[in-house]
Amino acid sequence: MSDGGGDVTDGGKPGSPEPGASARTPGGRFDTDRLIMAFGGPVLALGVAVLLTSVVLLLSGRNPVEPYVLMVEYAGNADIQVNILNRSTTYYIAALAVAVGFRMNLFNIGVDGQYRLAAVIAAIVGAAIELPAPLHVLAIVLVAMLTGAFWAGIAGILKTTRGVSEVVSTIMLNAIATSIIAYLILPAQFGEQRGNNLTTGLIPESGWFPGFDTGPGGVIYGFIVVAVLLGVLYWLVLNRTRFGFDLRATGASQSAAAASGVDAKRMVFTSMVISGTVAGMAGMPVLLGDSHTYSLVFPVGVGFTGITIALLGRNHPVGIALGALLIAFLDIASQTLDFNGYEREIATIMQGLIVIAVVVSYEAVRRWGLRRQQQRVGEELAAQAAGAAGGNSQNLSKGASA
Amino acid sequence: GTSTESSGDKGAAIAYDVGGRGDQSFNDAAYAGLQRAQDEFGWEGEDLEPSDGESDADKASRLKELARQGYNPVIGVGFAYAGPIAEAAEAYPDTTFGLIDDEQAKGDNIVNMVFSEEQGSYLAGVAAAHATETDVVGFVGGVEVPLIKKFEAGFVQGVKDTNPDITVKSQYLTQPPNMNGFSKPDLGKEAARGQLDAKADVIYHAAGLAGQGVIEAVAARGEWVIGVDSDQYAQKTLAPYKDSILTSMTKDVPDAVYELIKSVEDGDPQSGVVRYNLETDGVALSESNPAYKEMTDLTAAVAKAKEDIIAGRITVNTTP
Amino acid sequence: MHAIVGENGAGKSTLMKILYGMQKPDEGTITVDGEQVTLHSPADAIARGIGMVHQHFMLADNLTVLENVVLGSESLHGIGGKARAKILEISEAYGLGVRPDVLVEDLGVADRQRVEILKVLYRGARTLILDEPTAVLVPQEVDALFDNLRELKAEGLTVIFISHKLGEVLSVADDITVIRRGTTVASVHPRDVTSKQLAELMVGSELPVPETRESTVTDRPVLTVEGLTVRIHDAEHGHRTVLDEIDFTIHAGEVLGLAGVEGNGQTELVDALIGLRHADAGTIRLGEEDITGWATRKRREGGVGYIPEDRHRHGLLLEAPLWENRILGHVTEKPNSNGYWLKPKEARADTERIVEEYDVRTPGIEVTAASLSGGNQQKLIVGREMSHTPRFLIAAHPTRGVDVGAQAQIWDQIREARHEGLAVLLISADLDELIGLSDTLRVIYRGRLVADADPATITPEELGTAMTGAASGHLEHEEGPQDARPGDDTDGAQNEENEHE
Amino acid sequence: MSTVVTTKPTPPPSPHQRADRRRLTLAQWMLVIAAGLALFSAVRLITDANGITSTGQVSAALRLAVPIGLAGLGGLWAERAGVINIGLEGMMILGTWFGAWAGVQWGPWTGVVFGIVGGALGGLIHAIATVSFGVNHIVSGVAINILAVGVTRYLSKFTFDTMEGGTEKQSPPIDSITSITVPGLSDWMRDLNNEHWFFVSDLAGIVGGLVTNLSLLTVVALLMVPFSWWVLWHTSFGLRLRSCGENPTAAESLGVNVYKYKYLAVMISGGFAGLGGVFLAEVAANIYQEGQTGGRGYIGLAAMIFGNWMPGGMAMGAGLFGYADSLNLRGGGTNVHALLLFLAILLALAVVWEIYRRKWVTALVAGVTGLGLFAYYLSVDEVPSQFVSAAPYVATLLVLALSAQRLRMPKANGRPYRKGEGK
Ligand SMILES: Nc1ncnc2c1ncn2[C@@H]1O[C@H](COP(=O)(O)OP(=O)(O)OP(=O)(O)O)[C@@H](O)[C@H]1O
Ligand SMILES: Nc1ncnc2c1ncn2[C@@H]1O[C@H](COP(=O)(O)OP(=O)(O)OP(=O)(O)O)[C@@H](O)[C@H]1O
Ligand SMILES: [Mg+2]
Ligand SMILES: [Mg+2]
Repeated sequence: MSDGGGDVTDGGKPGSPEPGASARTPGGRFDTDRLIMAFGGPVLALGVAVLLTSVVLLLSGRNPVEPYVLMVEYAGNADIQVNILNRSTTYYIAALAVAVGFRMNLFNIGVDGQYRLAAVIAAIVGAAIELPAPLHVLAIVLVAMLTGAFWAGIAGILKTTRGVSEVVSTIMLNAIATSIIAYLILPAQFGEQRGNNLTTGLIPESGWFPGFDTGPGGVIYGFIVVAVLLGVLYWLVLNRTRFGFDLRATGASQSAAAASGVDAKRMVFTSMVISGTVAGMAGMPVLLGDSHTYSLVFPVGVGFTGITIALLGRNHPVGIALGALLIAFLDIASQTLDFNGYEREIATIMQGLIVIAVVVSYEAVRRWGLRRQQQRVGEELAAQAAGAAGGNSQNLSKGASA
Repeated sequence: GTSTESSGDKGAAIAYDVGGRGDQSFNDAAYAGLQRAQDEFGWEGEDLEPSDGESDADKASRLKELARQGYNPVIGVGFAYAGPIAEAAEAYPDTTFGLIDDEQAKGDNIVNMVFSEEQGSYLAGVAAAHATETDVVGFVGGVEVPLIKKFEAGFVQGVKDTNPDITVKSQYLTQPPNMNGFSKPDLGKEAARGQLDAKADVIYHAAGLAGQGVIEAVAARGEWVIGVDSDQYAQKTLAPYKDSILTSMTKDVPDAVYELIKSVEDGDPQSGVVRYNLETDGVALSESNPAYKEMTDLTAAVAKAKEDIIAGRITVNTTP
Repeated sequence: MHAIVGENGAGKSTLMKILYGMQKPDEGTITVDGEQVTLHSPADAIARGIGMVHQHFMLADNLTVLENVVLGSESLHGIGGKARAKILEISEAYGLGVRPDVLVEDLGVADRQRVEILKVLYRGARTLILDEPTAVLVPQEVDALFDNLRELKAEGLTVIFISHKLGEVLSVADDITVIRRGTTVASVHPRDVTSKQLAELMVGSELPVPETRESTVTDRPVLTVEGLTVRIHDAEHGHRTVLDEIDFTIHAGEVLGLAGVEGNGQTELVDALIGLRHADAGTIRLGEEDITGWATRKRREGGVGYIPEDRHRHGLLLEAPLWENRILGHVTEKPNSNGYWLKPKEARADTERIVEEYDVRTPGIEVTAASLSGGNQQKLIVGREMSHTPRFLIAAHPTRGVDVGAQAQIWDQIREARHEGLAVLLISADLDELIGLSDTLRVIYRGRLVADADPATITPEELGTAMTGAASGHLEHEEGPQDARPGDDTDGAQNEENEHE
Repeated sequence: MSTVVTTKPTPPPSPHQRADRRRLTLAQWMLVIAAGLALFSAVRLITDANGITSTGQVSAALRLAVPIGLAGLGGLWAERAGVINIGLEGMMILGTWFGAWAGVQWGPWTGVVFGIVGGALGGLIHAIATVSFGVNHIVSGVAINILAVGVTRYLSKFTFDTMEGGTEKQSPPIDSITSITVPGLSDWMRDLNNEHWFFVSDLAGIVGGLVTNLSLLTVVALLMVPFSWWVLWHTSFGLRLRSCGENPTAAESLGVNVYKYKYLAVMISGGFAGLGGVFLAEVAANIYQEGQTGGRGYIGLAAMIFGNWMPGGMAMGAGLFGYADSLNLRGGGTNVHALLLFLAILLALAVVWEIYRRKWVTALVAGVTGLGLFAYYLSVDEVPSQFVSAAPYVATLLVLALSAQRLRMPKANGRPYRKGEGK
């Protein structure tokens, strides 16, 4: 649990702390060890993933380099960059939601369901009410947050009162959310049929979140600002508040946290609710910035991508941002592979390889760091002891001769 | 990129809906239309698949990219492209955009290719009502979305108009946005078995690939199944079961796509809503199964119903 | 019978693990029966007749005794009836009283110890390694164990055993090797050395004594516990009462020592006092306030300090830096935070102070707790708890696994605080420590306080008798040969529950 | 010898303690099941929803349960050795692809073998990552799930797409595996079932469903449940494997090669998931189909947790999912409506039980839920199809909420283990 919040996944738990990054060298100066700890993992991982993907390409008789070039070139287009940015905004919030859980060893697979349910209810409410501009947006976001919190809270309650594993209950709740949504958007309920699509009706313009128009590139969701603030808030709360300390402590060692005065059950419930609240906001960039309604074509599976990204970003807000950009880049830029006769599944394979490579290399670097630190502690102590040897030697010799 | 590049020499492009090529449903059908045009006009063309969980913006940029590269026309398969096509059509006014299964997006350079599936399904209902001996028939839909409900509505009306005493069992495999119902044959199989156990002896499916499970289950019991989208009697993968495929409700997407491309090639692009219904043979019942043609009562009734619909004596509902 | 002694971390366990093939030596040779061997894994060692009982139990809780015993040596007698017969036979022969079909989690420590020994015997070991087998046993059980070992020795087996209790070592060992910092510093015969000399060999300095001279006990009650009852309800075990009507009062400046065999309710008592377990009946008062319903945090804020029994589980975040560990448990208090916001700078500065004052051997406060040695970790915990000037301190095994130097320091800290009016509940398996440090002694047995004694006069043996349940009431020191009537049951409450429905 | 140990004449007297552990005997289990069935039957008679225990329903439930159960067994094997396997879904996908690929070319049984191998390959990757590299188990599982999707899609473009009758998303048809129907018995049971008598017809429906139109692969899959139980609990291999999930350091100290057993367990786990995949491709359908597994790996994991990491319990969990799925697919509206009543009655019983145990809050929650269900039961004639598809998940949540606290997972499950680093 370093102050910088740099987190790795160790063997046991997805959210446990990273010793190395926090290990400012005893004197407090930066050194190569620390640099290796911070950048070794990701760089090694990307390299390995790219290498392995190239091997796959070679094996199937394809050019092993061109796909990357194509993708990078494609991402040079302004509108593609805007798309990548917009999509990573959604991913980012979803991943933050997952990360909140991970930081205390809760595995919220239910982010997807929370996100979808929150988007539907927020869309229904948003279309039904009329408020002046900023308030309307605020109301919609609030509804989304509450819905997400409620849906995750069910899993939280089941875990704290009945001991139901959140992994199982959130899988179930995802499926149940699907049914509820299907019911809610029926024309007989709150839905509207538009052609072959079902929607929840259009939110009036007062409920739209203004974006940044880049001209030819298109509009960047204004919600990106909220996402950034959310990341800052996440960092502040986790690293600078007593609540965050409790949460991280619970993640690092449930038993130690309990003995330190953290009410573990309440913590589980609270963090589940927070995770759900954030998950509820994940649908807002698209809802408020683009679609202005929930329909059958609203993006799905965002919560699962969020899991991948939270893992890639090691639950750190900056790491998650990079992870979200990377995955969004692979998702969107892989489009160009189709244009050029490559299979775009290459990007999916690469995503899988990146995840594996990243965690393996993080783990390798983490172990290396831990060993290295112990060694240094040992060495420094030995050096100290040697320095003080004059005083001790008498005792020692006396002991030995007795 | 500017619209002046769209000279048409790169040919047509298709952007698929979820499922993409190989869905043996309308994505494949659209591709068939593209292929026909490729053969005729000699260009390569392009077809692109969506990625999982993408938003409208991603679809829009896919369409724009195609237009930017000079493809014309650019065709979006499925109602999911309604919003994106409206956006892309505005950005590239000289490119013609085709939109299958939706008439919401409007524009001078947008062609809405819509099908009256309910009319064809009505005929399927008439056929089923004549073919049944147990007075129980079934409908299996892939995912409970409005498009598929249109099939159900026409089918039920066709059956009831023919014989109100017949029971129609309706079953959907999954609820949106869980689109598994179009791709899990095992679900189709169990649903069909359930209806067969409930004495249904004719089952109409609108379940995409999952429909293969329906067909397999029905064929195993030697009852009748009615296929969908293309003439499933003629499909190679279904050859072992073809004797049980009474007929299929075909939706002539290939032709619609081809006609659009041709109009662009001919320099006189279509525009606005182009409706494919019984009158234009855009939807129809296939007749390739000899056993079907032998049922003269049935074929006569179907022909009569078709006439009545075309003449406007019968209006078919689009929702159940 | 060969004894190995050395201070904590001297390398005793490491050496034994090498002998048992669990770790590889960098250099040197091992010779078994005159033949030089290389041991790659425990399997090699077992094949050569070496068996080891580890310092920490190596048992799978959710497997039965039989499964634990046959594991890895299924080829000997299978895993069914034949194995069961063999186990019963060995158990009979050495009087181990092992029941093959119970789950290990249902056994008390002494029973587990016997299972461990049986595991080794089952494999036909000729050389037995026992790593601190007596740490968790009461004196009577220790005697019994040594009788067992003597019997094994009579049958020609070799026993290597490790112990910190020098009296034991001197009374049973035929040879003693002393190691320090990973090297042999002496090989001696028990008759040539006194326990004091041996200790000095081990540490290279004089032994500290945990004695409290003058009494500082006041008549101001700090902690009053009345009728405290805790029951455990779970699906696996049903209902059982683990603490039964506990009453005691600790006054300012008083150290109350609690003696008892592990598993007789000490853990539950500590949990109930710190608020990790809720009381089914009874009250706990801190000063004038009734804290029975308070949450752990509120109790800690109210002045309860806690040195946990298991520092890794309850005292530290192993992979967090020292300064964050300094915050742990006191996150709401100064200097760590002002109410809601943390103050890392102040926390860091205060950690530096603790490191300095409590002589935590570390190169800095940014290193993780895991990289400190156990003793230094413990010093950090003691420093942390003392920094908040508690009114009442729960000290569970405060010097367990800590070397003699650090031990003395910790004792000093406790004495000093006691002098200033701190009330301490001291729990320890080390009876010398208990007797030396306490002002009052109580004995817990099967969840009840069954006896009390005056630390000024009582001997460890007498205390041990009460711990087995064989004596109760006020224990008076008797001169002359002690009547060590062993109880008929030596495992505690874990094994037996007092039904209260 | 006068030692404490030996003066202890008999083992410690703790007769009550064992009695406190509620472990039902086989007979008691049978009784509980029979009572459940009787209640079920009563509900059927009250509501006239004969579908809920019809032969077809049960037989469909079985077919739908098998892939879930196989995935669940996969999870069980891995977790018993201490490795969490959330990559089951991916291993299942590999199973469908490899099974179909080989099945199309060399016949269904070769397909079965290849499917198992494909799943086991996924398991091998998981084992390398988690056991050798000590990577977090969940992360590795998630990565395998992504990877499996990418790899199978990619491979399909080079294989199925070029085959006659296949596309890039679908394989050509695979020859089917023989199905058996126990002659006589099957018909007899069906007739009995059609009588709609109390209890007897329900029992007949269940037995009939289990002997009708049974693919040989279903038989194999069913046998895997007792087989797993036997191997894990009655062989030394199983003992060693389980010891790695309970206390690997102890196992290591007795000469057990923990890495080896973990590797084997995770590969076997993948093999089972792969078999589940093959079942989907060859029995449930007769083609490989992209997206065919549809989250069944996760459901299998849920079934295993539901079953308390025991094969029998896991099979019950899988059965519950299969049954609820089959309800959903076979005109669920009326049947699920009937089951609302069943659930309400069960909850009423739970209320009584919790009151007896003085768990007032639980009783209250169960009571309110039960009343809610009952009110809903009365207010509608048929459950909307949207809610029918939620039935399996709601049922599972309810069952877990009523029983989860008894769950016990292997102690070292999910923990990293390094040789020689144990304390
Ligand atoms: N390979 C190694 N390199 C360096 N140090 C090591 C190595 N292996 C063990 N150590 C250290 O050597 C010391 C010896 O530990 P060991 O457990 O053997 O002590 P011990 O004498 O048994 O102490 P205790 O009385 O506490 O049981 C420990 O500090 C341990 O961390
Ligand atoms: N590979 C290594 N090389 C050098 N020093 C090491 C190495 N590994 C660990 N150390 C250091 O050696 C010390 C060993 O800590 P350990 O907990 O094993 O101590 P210990 O000897 O058991 O002491 P205690 O009796 O206080 O528990 C630590 O300070 C650790 O940082
Ligand atoms: Mg040791
Ligand atoms: Mg140590």
